[in-house]
Amino acid sequence: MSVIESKSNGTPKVGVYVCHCGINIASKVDVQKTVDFARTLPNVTVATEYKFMCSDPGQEMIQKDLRDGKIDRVVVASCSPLMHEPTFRRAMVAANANPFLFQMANIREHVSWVTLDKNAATEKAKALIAAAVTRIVLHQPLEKTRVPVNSDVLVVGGGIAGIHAALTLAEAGRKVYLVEKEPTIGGHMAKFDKTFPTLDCSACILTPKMSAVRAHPNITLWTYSEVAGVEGFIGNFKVQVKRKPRYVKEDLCVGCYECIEACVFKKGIVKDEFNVGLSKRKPIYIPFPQATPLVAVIDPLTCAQIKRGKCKMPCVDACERDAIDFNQKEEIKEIEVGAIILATGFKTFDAGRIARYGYGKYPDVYTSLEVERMVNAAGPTAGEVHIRSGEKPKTVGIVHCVGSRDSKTNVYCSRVCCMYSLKLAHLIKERTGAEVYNFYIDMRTPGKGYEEFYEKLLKENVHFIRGRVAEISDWSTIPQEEGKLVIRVEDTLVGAVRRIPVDMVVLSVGLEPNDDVDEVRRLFNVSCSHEGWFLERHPKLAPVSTFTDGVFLAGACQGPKDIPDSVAQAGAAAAEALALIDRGYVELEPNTAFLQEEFCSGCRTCVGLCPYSAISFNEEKNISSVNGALCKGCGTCVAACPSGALQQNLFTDEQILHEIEGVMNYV
Amino acid sequence: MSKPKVAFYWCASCGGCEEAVVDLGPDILKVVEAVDIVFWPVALDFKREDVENMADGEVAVSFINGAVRSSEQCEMVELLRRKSGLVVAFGSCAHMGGIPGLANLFDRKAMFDEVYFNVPGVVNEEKIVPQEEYEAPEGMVTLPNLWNTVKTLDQVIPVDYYLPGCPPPVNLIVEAITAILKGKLPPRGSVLAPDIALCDECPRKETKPEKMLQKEFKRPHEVMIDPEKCLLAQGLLCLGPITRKGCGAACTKANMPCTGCMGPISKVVDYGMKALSAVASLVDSNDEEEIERILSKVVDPVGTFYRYSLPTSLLHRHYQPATQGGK
Amino acid sequence: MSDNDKKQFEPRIVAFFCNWCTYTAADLAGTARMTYSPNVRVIRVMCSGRLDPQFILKAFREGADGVLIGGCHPGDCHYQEGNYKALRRVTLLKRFLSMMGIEEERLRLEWIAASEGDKVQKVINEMTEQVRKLGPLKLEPMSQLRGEEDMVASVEKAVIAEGGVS
Amino acid sequence: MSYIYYPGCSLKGTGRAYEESLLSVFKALDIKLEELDDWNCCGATSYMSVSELKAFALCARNFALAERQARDSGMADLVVPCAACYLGLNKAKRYLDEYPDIRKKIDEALATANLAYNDHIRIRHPLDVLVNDIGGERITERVTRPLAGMKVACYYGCQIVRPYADFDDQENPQSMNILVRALGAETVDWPLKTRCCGGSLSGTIQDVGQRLSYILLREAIRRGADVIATACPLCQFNLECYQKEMSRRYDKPVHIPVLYFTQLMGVALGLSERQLALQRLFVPFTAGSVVPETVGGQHVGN
Repeated sequence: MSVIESKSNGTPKVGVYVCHCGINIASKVDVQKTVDFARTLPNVTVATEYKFMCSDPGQEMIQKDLRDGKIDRVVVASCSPLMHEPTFRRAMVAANANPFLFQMANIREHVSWVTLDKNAATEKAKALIAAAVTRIVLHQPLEKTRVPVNSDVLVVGGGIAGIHAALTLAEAGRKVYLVEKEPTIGGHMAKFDKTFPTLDCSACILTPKMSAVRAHPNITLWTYSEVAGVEGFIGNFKVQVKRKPRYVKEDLCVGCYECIEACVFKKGIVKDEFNVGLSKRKPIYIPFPQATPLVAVIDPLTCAQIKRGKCKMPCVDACERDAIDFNQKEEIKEIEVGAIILATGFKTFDAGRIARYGYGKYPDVYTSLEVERMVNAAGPTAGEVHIRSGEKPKTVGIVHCVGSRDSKTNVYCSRVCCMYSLKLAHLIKERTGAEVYNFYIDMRTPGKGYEEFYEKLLKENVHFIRGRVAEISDWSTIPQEEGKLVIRVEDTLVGAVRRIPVDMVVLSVGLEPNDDVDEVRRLFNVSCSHEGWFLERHPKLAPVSTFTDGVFLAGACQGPKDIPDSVAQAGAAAAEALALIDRGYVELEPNTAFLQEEFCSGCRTCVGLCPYSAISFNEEKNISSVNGALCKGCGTCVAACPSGALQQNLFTDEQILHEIEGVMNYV
Repeated sequence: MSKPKVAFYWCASCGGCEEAVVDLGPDILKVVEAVDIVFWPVALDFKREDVENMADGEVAVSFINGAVRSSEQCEMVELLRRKSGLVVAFGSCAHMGGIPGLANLFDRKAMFDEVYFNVPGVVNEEKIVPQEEYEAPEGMVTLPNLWNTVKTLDQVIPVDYYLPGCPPPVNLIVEAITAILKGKLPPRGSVLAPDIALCDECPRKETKPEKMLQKEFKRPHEVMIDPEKCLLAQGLLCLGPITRKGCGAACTKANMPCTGCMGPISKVVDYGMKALSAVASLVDSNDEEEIERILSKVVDPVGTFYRYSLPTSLLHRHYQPATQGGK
Repeated sequence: MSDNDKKQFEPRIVAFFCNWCTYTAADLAGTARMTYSPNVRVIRVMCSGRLDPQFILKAFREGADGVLIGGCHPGDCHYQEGNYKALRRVTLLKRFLSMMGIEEERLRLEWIAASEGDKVQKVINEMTEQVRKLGPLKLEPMSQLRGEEDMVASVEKAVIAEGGVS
Repeated sequence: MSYIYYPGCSLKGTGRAYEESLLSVFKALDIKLEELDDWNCCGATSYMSVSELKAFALCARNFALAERQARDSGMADLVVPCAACYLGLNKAKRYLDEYPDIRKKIDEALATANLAYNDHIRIRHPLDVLVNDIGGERITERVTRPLAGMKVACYYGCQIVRPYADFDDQENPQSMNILVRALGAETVDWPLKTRCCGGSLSGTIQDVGQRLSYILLREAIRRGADVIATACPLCQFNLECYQKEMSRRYDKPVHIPVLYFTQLMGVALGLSERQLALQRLFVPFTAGSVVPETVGGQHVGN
């Protein structure tokens, strides 16, 4: 688009609408001044203000002026375009105007909310308005392109969130691919014995959902698998899934355990991941009795056959269905989906990082997850709580906020620790009758029935000491402390430092993002918070969407959550995905690159730069050519084009150059 | 009717542009037939007074080459502007400042110090530098004032047309003159050359690889240049992609990279910046140090990207806080 | 310059923020009410890779005392590699600027992720102070003739078809 | 390698043994230490609590001098052995870096003395230098009398790693342990390595102060330590000088040598008692008493 064209369609008539946003803007920006200023700008035919431009009456003002022909292009000075640009563009369409003859000046997020001095704010607002006005003069009517949406969905992660999302979508008749990197689905929830505050058995409510997943005709379940590559965009993702070999044919194995019995190793030789190292497993194993799929898996790192290639392979003989297959290879599955739901969950904080709590140094210092397994009837100790010596502990200390609410580790509150600590306190007392001490900073029990549960624990005579534990050591100062673990803590209610000797310490570890969060994030092109939690598009209005359209979030991968919240969010994510699919199409921003062929010399500078291979060389015309469908509109090629022959819709050289003049020249 | 009057003048230039006129060869006779040359210091004995005595607009067209960097040049071009119907900026220097424009990397004092004191071999015990006025026994002698900043012709007077090139290619000169004689002129302000980059007419274009990315930039003296292959693809900083065609790819045909004398095409605002952007974009690395290393082979960004056009850069000249009110 | 003038001088800085990371971070800074100096005016581009060095010089020419470019962290670009392209250009541009006598500190490239509202605040405050220290950048006018119209709309100069009129 | 050395007042007084052993050891390891010309008080001790700004100014002057002395435009590594100086200078640096308003005042103050601080300072503790720049292996190579069989309790005190230091873990520092093990000695597991030694209380409210020191000594002995290694003049003083008195005051008697870690190093590097100022100790320690010369001799032999 050149000036000649842009100016040919008569002198533009620009309408400027400044929003008060209640007092959000008006309290810092002198709205009236900005309006008077806007009137003085070239091509401005209407300049006015309103309390809430995004409200119906606000939009109506714009639409009326458009219909009355007072204006043919619109500048709204209000919040961030990322917030309301779609709103106003829709309003323009409703008034039969082209939605791209619109520009927003961000005078809230970028001005009123971040500026102390009122004059400075007003001046800055003026500058941004001037920029928008000078640029919009060069705007051209544009059309959005529509592309159809593939109706299948990929769910990544088979914890409770992934399971719930998958089932919801499957029930709605959508085809779902559920990908889990462990040999079984179930996630953390499968490890728990009871769930707070109702104390109903975790397995009893989870396992039915797990088998439902297995059984559902619309769900393709790929465990022991990872997403290896993602291409494409909303509605049309191409995904590669890497299926690791489990050396057991999934369709043949019935989970009869015969092979495991038969294994040359008569007892476990490696730390059992599912029991977080409290027990050992064999190279061939089934994570736990309710594993889904109930299929054995062989761990290549420890299996004698795979490692050394020499083993009598009794497992093979033991299997009547010939399910064991040492020749299995890793395979890559290619699938196409319209939407993706990330439910990759969390990891627990590594207690070893806080040396003064002595985890890994003192054998009787446990993490909460280890104790979760211990109290689990199906766990390594069959529900018995005892310390390494084999005795039942007489005194137990539960240390809250380990790795949470601490600037040295994680500043945030992990949200679940208070409640699960209460749960563990109850279970330990129930199983051992021990004196149980909770060391807490604040007791955080917001949630249905949570505070009541806390009350209940108080009545059970569990001790609560308010104060962050300073250290745990075997350093004894008095005979009573000999041979015990001594917890040093300032009891902030008593106002004194106390030393409490215990037999067993439970560290209530917080929740952290998974280690591979960076790879995952890059794979799906979503952003993360500082801590590494996936970033939602808007903390309030788009809590399950990401900045990459078509990719949604569910569960703790977005931030610490308990089971109810994870399930709720999973439902929301599923609904968002359905809304997208049922619309059937997506509209793409037209901010793509285009070539003014008469100015292209065919130098090929651009061709190598496009990350989406949207630019190719047209051999017979002997110049470049842009494939608008592939172009995502980054504008890198435009910046590089030595002839200025390549331009970007909504971001042409001239539009930006004008914007620069506008932002500098009038204020 | 009488033949249209034509004037030639040179400002800060090397004389190459005058040569270019002579290069018209036999055609020059046609020109002389068609027009009446009323002023041409390098070739004919007319004086300033002769021009001053003409009526305003009497000269049909003035071809002015060279950049403007002295009070005298300024007076002369203003005079010619007044007397001429059309003014054509002739050649890179008038068009974009040209090689003299690189003086904008320095200021006058620095140049005087260099020329009159520092250059090895200069003998100047008395520390004499040119004075604008000098009381000689014969009376007051004056010299024009040398500007601190070199300007393009259109930074001093309005220019109607531009004939690009160092010097302008003969065919373009002929086309321009014929166009003027026939009165078939494009809109004012036009550059009288095709509005597309050199690659379009470069014989090496066909040899360009699919992707032009480079791991190393080379300088002509460092390599045996392949006479067929695209020079940029060989890692040589050829500015063909950024530069207006019309020269018939004279340099690249002679196995030399284009240095940009024809200037940018009309879609480009700042030649050097576009050149810089295009070249940097070709760097085939995402590693900060490697990028540094590869680009360090662009030894002289200013001289490379603004060889003929520094005064037209948006920066115009080397920044001088002191003289420019900045702190 | 004297300390006194420093206090007088309010630098004007033009910022080019990429839509996905830095612009979003700036919004976040707003939502979190992190106040910072009002000297920076943000122009939104889809990707720092769109940054044409012409824009940066243009900003200086229009009176900016500094130019700030914000993009996604390396490896995080919404368009995979746009920020690296920006890095390549800025690297060369900085060398060019210093040859032209313009302090490198007047051009700053920062990687700011969508979540780093605090970094927006920090960087903007830092740069404002830095540029304040450097003082105003007053480029010598090109000339009254070569006005803006010519500069931007040199485009308007039409073209004679190849082969010219003959 | 070359560093600028900031002694501070203690190392010229009560902590003289620290300076003497430090210099000998660094010399033996061919690490160049160049004392800061015209250094002044670090501002720590009471000044910091009376007027922080003035204390910062004092530190800043030292920084400016160090940068000047470092000549080469690069960073000046300022080696600060005294724990209190180390903390004080680190704190000042942190405040100058992070608080423009303070920085402005300090810059002005420096300017009046024609000095300037350009952020080209790194505050280094000898432990930091020895472990991170030299490294355990290279030190082991220089050992002529390995401290085989010696059990050492490494005591860091409160000021070195907290709160500003970044060269070691703040809760459970390791650098001195690494160093001591490099000398061939064992380190005892001793959870009190950063616990308070009583500080200046030992001189004011003796019962409180000495009790704190006593707790440390008792536990060290209980865990089988032959000697306590320290890196702070005040800690060394507190732990060593009152042992007789404590033995009278509290239930169990205590008697254990308290050395600067540099003295211990010197012993292993085969330096003489004088070079290491061992004669200045109140609780006597002779290398021989713990490490038979012969062991070293043989070691050197084979």
